[in-house]
Amino acid sequence: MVSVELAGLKLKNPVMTASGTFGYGSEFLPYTDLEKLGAIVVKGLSLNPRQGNPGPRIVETPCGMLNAIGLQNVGVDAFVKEKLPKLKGIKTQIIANIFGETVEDYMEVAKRLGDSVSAIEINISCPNVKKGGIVFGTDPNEAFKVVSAVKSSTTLPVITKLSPNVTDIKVMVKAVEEAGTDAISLINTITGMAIDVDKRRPVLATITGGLSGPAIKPIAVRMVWQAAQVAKVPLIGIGGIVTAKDALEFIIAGAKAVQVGTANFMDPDSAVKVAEGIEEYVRKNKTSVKELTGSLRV
Amino acid sequence: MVSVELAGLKLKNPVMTASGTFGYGSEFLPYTDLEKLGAIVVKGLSLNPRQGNPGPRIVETPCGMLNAIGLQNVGVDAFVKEKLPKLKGIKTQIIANIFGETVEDYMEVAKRLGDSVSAIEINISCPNVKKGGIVFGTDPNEAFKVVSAVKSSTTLPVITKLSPNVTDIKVMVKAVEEAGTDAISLINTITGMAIDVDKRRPVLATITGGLSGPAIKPIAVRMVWQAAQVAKVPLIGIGGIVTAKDALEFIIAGAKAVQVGTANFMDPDSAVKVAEGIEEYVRKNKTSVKELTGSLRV
Amino acid sequence: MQSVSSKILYNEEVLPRYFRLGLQWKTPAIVPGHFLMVRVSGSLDPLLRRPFGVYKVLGSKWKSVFRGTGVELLYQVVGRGTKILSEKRAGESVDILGPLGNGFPDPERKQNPIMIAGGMGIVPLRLLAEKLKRGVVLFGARGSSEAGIVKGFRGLGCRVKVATEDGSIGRRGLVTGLLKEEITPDSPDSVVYACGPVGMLKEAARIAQAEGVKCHVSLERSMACGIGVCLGCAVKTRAREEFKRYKMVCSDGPVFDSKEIDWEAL
Amino acid sequence: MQSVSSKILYNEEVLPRYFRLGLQWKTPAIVPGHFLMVRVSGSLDPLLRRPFGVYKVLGSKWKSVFRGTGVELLYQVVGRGTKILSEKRAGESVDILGPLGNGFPDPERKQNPIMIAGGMGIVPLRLLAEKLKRGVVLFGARGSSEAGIVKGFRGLGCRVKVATEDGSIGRRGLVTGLLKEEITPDSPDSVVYACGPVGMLKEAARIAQAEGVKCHVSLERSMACGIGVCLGCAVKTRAREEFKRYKMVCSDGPVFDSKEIDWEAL
Ligand SMILES: Cc1cc2nc3c(=O)[nH]c(=O)nc-3n(C[C@H](O)[C@H](O)[C@H](O)COP(=O)(O)OP(=O)(O)OC[C@H]3O[C@@H](n4cnc5c(N)ncnc54)[C@H](O)[C@@H]3O)c2cc1C
Ligand SMILES: Cc1cc2nc3c(=O)[nH]c(=O)nc-3n(C[C@H](O)[C@H](O)[C@H](O)COP(=O)(O)OP(=O)(O)OC[C@H]3O[C@@H](n4cnc5c(N)ncnc54)[C@H](O)[C@@H]3O)c2cc1C
Ligand SMILES: Cc1cc2nc3c(=O)[nH]c(=O)nc-3n(C[C@H](O)[C@H](O)[C@H](O)COP(=O)(O)O)c2cc1C
Ligand SMILES: Cc1cc2nc3c(=O)[nH]c(=O)nc-3n(C[C@H](O)[C@H](O)[C@H](O)COP(=O)(O)O)c2cc1C
Ligand code: FES
Ligand code: FES
Repeated sequence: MVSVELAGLKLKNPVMTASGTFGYGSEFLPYTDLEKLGAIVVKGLSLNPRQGNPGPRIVETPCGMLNAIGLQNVGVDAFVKEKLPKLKGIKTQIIANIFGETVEDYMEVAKRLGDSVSAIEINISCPNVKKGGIVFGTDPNEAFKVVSAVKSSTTLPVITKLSPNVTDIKVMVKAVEEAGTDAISLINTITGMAIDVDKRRPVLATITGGLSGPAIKPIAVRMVWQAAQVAKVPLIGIGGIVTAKDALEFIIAGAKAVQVGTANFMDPDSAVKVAEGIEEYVRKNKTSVKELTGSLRV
Repeated sequence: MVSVELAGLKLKNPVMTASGTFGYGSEFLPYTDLEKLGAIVVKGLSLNPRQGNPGPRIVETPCGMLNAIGLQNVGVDAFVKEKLPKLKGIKTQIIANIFGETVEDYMEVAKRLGDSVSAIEINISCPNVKKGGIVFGTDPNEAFKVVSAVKSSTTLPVITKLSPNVTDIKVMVKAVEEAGTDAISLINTITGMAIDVDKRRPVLATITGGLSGPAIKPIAVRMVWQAAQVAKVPLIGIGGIVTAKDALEFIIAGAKAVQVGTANFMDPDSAVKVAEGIEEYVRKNKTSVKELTGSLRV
Repeated sequence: MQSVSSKILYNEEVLPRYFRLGLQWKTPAIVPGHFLMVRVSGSLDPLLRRPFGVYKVLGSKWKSVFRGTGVELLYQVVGRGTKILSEKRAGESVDILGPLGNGFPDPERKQNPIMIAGGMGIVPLRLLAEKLKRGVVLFGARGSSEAGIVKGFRGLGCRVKVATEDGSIGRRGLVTGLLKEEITPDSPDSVVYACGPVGMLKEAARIAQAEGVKCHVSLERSMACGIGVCLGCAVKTRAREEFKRYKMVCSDGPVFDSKEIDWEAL
Repeated sequence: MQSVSSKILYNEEVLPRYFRLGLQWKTPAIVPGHFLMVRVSGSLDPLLRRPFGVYKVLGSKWKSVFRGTGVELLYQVVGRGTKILSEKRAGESVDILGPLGNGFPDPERKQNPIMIAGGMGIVPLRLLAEKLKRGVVLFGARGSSEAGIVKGFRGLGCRVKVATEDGSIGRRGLVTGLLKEEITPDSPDSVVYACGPVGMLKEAARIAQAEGVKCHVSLERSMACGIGVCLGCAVKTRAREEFKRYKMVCSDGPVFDSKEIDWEAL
């Protein structure tokens, strides 16, 4: 039994694709079987289209990569009109990842999505322009505001995606739960930096970027486990998942579902392979994802 | 020119070994030439000897490792009496890394060191037992107290080693500077976790451990760069350094010196190779470590 | 079009640090300019695939597309990934994903194709020359040994001219000098195909545009996915609408009309 | 004693997933029980070296130490590191650090050495048998194919007895059953050398201690440094002073007196 129910969503298996690593979903049609996925989380959407950052936007690091895409996207309206129809008829859940620079931005994006998708994932790792650029996701009060606002703007299930760049993830978990989030996904990328020694310049045009990939897995598993100690809503584990075993670490630590991110770049069929591997494990061990969730014996 | 002066210490080159990865120094005599190092930072010392944690204490992770040694050490007195004499006559600086569970512990260890070493590095990544286990290094007020106390207990230069498990490293930099630290080293390990999927148990006996190695380099470089934006005292960069190029990233980001940690396990001659590589780079590029420090063009 | 494990037929050092890599692969339709994303090892480090152009399609002649039993890549060892690749031996396998990207558009019937390459930029242009069987290949090499790469090109049915920086073979100087001579106001209607270092592409584009000649450039950017989803390989274009300004080298390119590119930003 | 790059002489699969790896190396003095830390690749992943015992010293006879022109390791492919190692071929190189640790102490002149091994635990005991040229080797194998490992041992001058779990060859059951028969109250003064899975070591230690016979066990723990500085390979002992309780398998061991170990904690 690999199907899970999460915040009212029925997923055929616990494996989703992570936002920003799977485009708008349809790009993967030639490469993998989308129907074998629990859900697809699409690229972060903003109110207006965004051009993103200048290049270089990515750099490889030991067992990981830094990215500074700058949240380039077509905007919520174009997504609903042009991108979403391409997934029509495909039997999996579609989750929209949204972000903004003000609380109002977030609300408006949520409204415009209407019920075109199955759920909304709020990316709170964005600088709050009104608050002088402090990131929504590192201040529990600001996080509370965003999540409450989005909740009041949609009837869809709301997942809040936490930033790992905090001293105590449990404080953030409590804040967004109080704001009414239906589920929590974690972690987003960790802020990092790479320097081109010969040029004495940052490799990325934006100086710092977000670290993802296997390198961050131990940190992500730790944060999911810490979150699980206090969370009442379901958790979705993210960070460096490449294999089914990686995913199972998160599930055993307390996640009801997982997202596969950077691994999609290593192999566009990664997420499906993770889903198949979990199914095999569950079958062999005569267990279920439900039973495995939070089964860590400490 | 690779020699640097740091907090009153003259180092023949900017390369030190990181605490806990180089024993008490003498263990490396058969493997490397200690006199080619800028300084040796020895295993963390406490007031009384400590037995450390049960095993397993280490586990490999993608491009990194987790450790939960539990700060096993012979205690400050045995260090001064038995370990330090083994390094007698070796021409390099010896720095003692110290820790405690109370402010008083830290003070007493510093006192007992007297002037037996060249400098003291304070590890503030330890739980404060009097403060209910909250880690000294994640609370600027507690960090301030420890550093002030150590400063008042020694005439040696004091380096404060920061924990990366915080939302804003700049706050910590300011706090320990205010407390009078002569230099700042960063980063210590990042809290992480690994799970044995088949046993459904944490791999480490202590559940979580500290992540080190190349995996964390982008995070460490970012933190050194952020610290450099506000720091007035010299910085020592640590985290995932394996090659001279890695070390130069930290130096260009703003570090006056670096420490090589986990790489000592990959090759006991690593730190010397890093030092030699920096020397070669400096010679080829007709520059100096001083000139390179903080030379990042953003 | 999934990621496939492909057997290495040969992996030979043809010049110091230059390797020909033959891969067994029942290829889908390939056109010149297509590239592959190659996973150089099963390890998590290096993590990402590496992009390489298709140099030859094995067991295939041009017939509206190439469709063969394998491909040959030509690559230079420049860093960790290519180093690891160079240590692979015949019989081992590597994972490949492709063919990816958009190839070079055809010249018009009466147009004279001028193919200009610097260094490894020769890779997609060799396949283009094999397809077009006419025109001229201008190759900028560092020295006579690198220039040797184009020795076999004459059999492809095109002219070949070489420039080397040290003048050890062919014309002394930059390959763009040769381009200037090929596109003169009284030469026949031309179209330029260019691949190589940014400086060369910029200059080739400038020369072509100054003469009112169309120029197709194949660009390189660091890539993570190769299929247009990570948005990592962005290149700035002159698109009027701001949010359409960044195009992806992997999926919108790697071949672009030189006029489209914002050369200042490159 | 620095880390050295050592050429692979051979790397053969002698049984499914079991490899003999010959390394060219002008060895320092080696005694049975010593191990090496091997870096299986130049990549950062896997990051750490892997520990392996010395199975044979090539080009050397026992003469108070072994000192040869190479070593042979015998290893089983169990995970990523050993997988990568198994793909190396003759002529390639690996980095090795060693010899490390403390070997087995000598038996007294009149003592009968009983060497008991399970699985890969046979590695250090083969070298010990070659040195002692007497006594008995008891080998617990999973089946007849694994049992084949000790075929050549008789030439070493010791007796060899095998137990397999499935009884396909030798005694059916656990190898510790054989140990019980060898140490009887009326058998000559014995000393036990044991290496293998924890369960086996525990039982061997129990049997030996019950008969008042000394038992030397060689332990395995995950290692990072191999030289006693990371304090990662700790094993709990019965040391009276609390802060001396954890000893390092790499530098205090890997060979310990069985009485020293806190078997409950293992
Ligand atoms: C569409 C395309 C086609 C290419 N075709 C060829 C070819 O046919 N032959 C050939 O030799 N090279 C080709 N390259 C360049 C080749 O991809 C790089 O040389 C290679 O990725 C370097 O990898 P590395 O690990 O050895 O170097 P490293 O410097 O260690 O790589 C570090 C990172 O930088 C990236 N990188 C480094 N140089 C380049 C570059 N020039 N372009 C893009 N990314 C780079 C790598 O992919 C990697 O992510 C092509 C590049 C692109 C984008
Ligand atoms: C002193 C000593 C001598 C050894 N001698 C031999 C030998 O002669 N032949 C042989 O086949 N094996 C021997 N081993 C075990 C061998 O080191 C492991 O099988 C090997 O490290 C597994 O690596 P891996 O990457 O394939 O496995 P993985 O499971 O992928 O390794 C993951 C991590 O666990 C560690 N690890 C896994 N299993 C063991 C183990 N049993 N002991 C210690 N660490 C382990 C690895 O070193 C690595 O850090 C010895 C171990 C020790 C401590
Ligand atoms: C290129 C790239 C783009 C990303 N874009 C987004 C995004 O738009 N919104 C978001 O919430 N997370 C984004 N992320 C973060 C991932 O969804 C994920 O949280 C993170 O990469 C960690 O998972 P991984 O290690 O499996 O990649 C992006 C990550 C990468 C690598
Ligand atoms: C096994 C181990 C033990 C360590 N012990 C200490 C210690 O006693 N005191 C301390 O301040 N840091 C300790 N550290 C942290 C290192 O000094 C260093 O800050 C960290 O490992 C990051 O550097 P690296 O990636 O180069 O290893 C230890 C690290 C490791 C891996
Ligand atoms: S490489 Fe990912 S979008 Fe081009
Ligand atoms: S492996 Fe480091 S102390 Fe034993």
